[in-house]
Amino acid sequence: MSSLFGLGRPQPSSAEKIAAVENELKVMALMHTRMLKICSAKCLDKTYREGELAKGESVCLDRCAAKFFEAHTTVSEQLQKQGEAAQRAAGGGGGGFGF
Amino acid sequence: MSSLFGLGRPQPSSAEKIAAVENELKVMALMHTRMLKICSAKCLDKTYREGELAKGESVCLDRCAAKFFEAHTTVSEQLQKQGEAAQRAAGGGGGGFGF
Amino acid sequence: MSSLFGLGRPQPSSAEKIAAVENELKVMALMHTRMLKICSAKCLDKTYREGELAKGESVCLDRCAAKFFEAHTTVSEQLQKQGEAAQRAAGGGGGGFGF
Amino acid sequence: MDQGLTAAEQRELEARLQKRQVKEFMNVFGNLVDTCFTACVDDFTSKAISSRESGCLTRCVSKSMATQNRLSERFAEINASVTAEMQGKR
Amino acid sequence: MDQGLTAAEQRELEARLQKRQVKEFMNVFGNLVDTCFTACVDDFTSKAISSRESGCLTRCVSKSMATQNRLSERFAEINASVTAEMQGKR
Amino acid sequence: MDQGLTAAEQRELEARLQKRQVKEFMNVFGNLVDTCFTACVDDFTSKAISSRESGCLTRCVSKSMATQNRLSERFAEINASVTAEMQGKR
Repeated sequence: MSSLFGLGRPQPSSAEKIAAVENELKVMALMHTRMLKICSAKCLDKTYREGELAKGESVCLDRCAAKFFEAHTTVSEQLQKQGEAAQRAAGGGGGGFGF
Repeated sequence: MSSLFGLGRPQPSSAEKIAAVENELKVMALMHTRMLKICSAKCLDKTYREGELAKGESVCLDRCAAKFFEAHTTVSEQLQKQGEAAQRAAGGGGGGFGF
Repeated sequence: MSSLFGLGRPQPSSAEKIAAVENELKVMALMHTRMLKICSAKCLDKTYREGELAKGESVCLDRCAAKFFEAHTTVSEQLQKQGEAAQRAAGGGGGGFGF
Repeated sequence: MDQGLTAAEQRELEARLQKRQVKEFMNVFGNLVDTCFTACVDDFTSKAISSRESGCLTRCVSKSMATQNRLSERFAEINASVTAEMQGKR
Repeated sequence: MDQGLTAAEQRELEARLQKRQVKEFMNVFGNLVDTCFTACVDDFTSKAISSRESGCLTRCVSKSMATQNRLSERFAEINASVTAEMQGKR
Repeated sequence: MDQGLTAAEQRELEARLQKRQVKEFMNVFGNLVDTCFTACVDDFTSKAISSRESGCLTRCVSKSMATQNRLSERFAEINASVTAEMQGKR
């Protein structure tokens, strides 16, 4: 995952190393939260007549998780191609986030 | 409320005391924002034909606020029971947030 | 925009000057993100049968952007009139954000 | 809430709270514009807000502020009673 | 993940992670209440949660926790396999 | 915008802005994936993205980037004219 986002490749100073690890975990946590929200919306019966996951819901969640990761890779590759344009749109400057 | 979330019970150093108070206020502000969003969605007529709250909307907001607090307590108690499991799911480790 | 929000008028110390500029850019970025979300919802065909913006979508986005800015000014002026009340609701105290 | 803070700590805390308040206010303002814009503006045949939309925005802002004030009062009341109850249990 | 950190750095990191965990937990808790309240509470003729609403809340919390646990497992698995694949390519 | 900053302050500011940019970019990326995934992926009979879904994702990303570029231009234009107007009034 470190590599998926390519952040923090050159990690010199002490504070920077810590910040890099912290940042990666933050990225992961955010991705996890987003996946939870989206896959719950896609897969769960919202009437809550049951307190457990039905078989179909469980399978749906597993597939949704796999597809969500795949979508990240796909979108990230597409952005890499459209590269510079995307970075300008995101506020310009700097280079090479590894997307 | 300090007690509802149980954060910051041991407050030693100066910076920590400040952080604890600041954190509690942040928790309160977030809860307030969430309540505003949810109870507005539940209670307000979205056509905005009137600039004041109708009687029915006001009463609905009052009840919604009370129920929202009650739901926090209920959910928090349920999580306390399911305790360790919930904490592992939230990223593991540490213990005793007082939920 | 500095003037729209009126933040950071007295900018004494070094750290404060930097914080003020940083803060303004943050405000701008947030506004941009919100505009993107809202105007996309208002103007885009969500079926994504095309990868380019249709003429009608482009025109809609331009107008939506203009209206979004205008709404900020309008709401900000209204709040300025209702002034003190609004500030108390937002958590009280302090004065003069320039809204 | 702030029992046990020295005067210096109290000042530091107040400085931080003021920063937080500004941030809070920006959030409230942003949410307000978003809510009312979404509810009221839907005619994109022109780039200026129409009088119909403008009236809707004004009413929406008034009503939203009233909602916020009312919920703030309830929030403070309920919070006070919950805290009192908890203190009693200690 | 943490290769190349000294013991002191490791401690500092852990302190930060614990703060992050608390924050994360608050978010998860808030989202849980919001989701289940929105789905389950819709009767405002009374200011107390009814037994029907209460049952719904309980089931919603259980199911949401189960969902979260399941997705956490998948997340860790997929993440591990993606990382392994990437390492192989280097 | 940056009138009155010394060279050292300018450097410090730039360092912070770069951090902000990375954060901003992560947000934009996350929102993009969320929007397009929500709009395009809805078949959970398989765990791999279908060619139909994949095509939809590609078009959605292109269109979203175009939207973002267009709105960024408008944003800059309007912002410049608002600022100019305000400066004139001072």
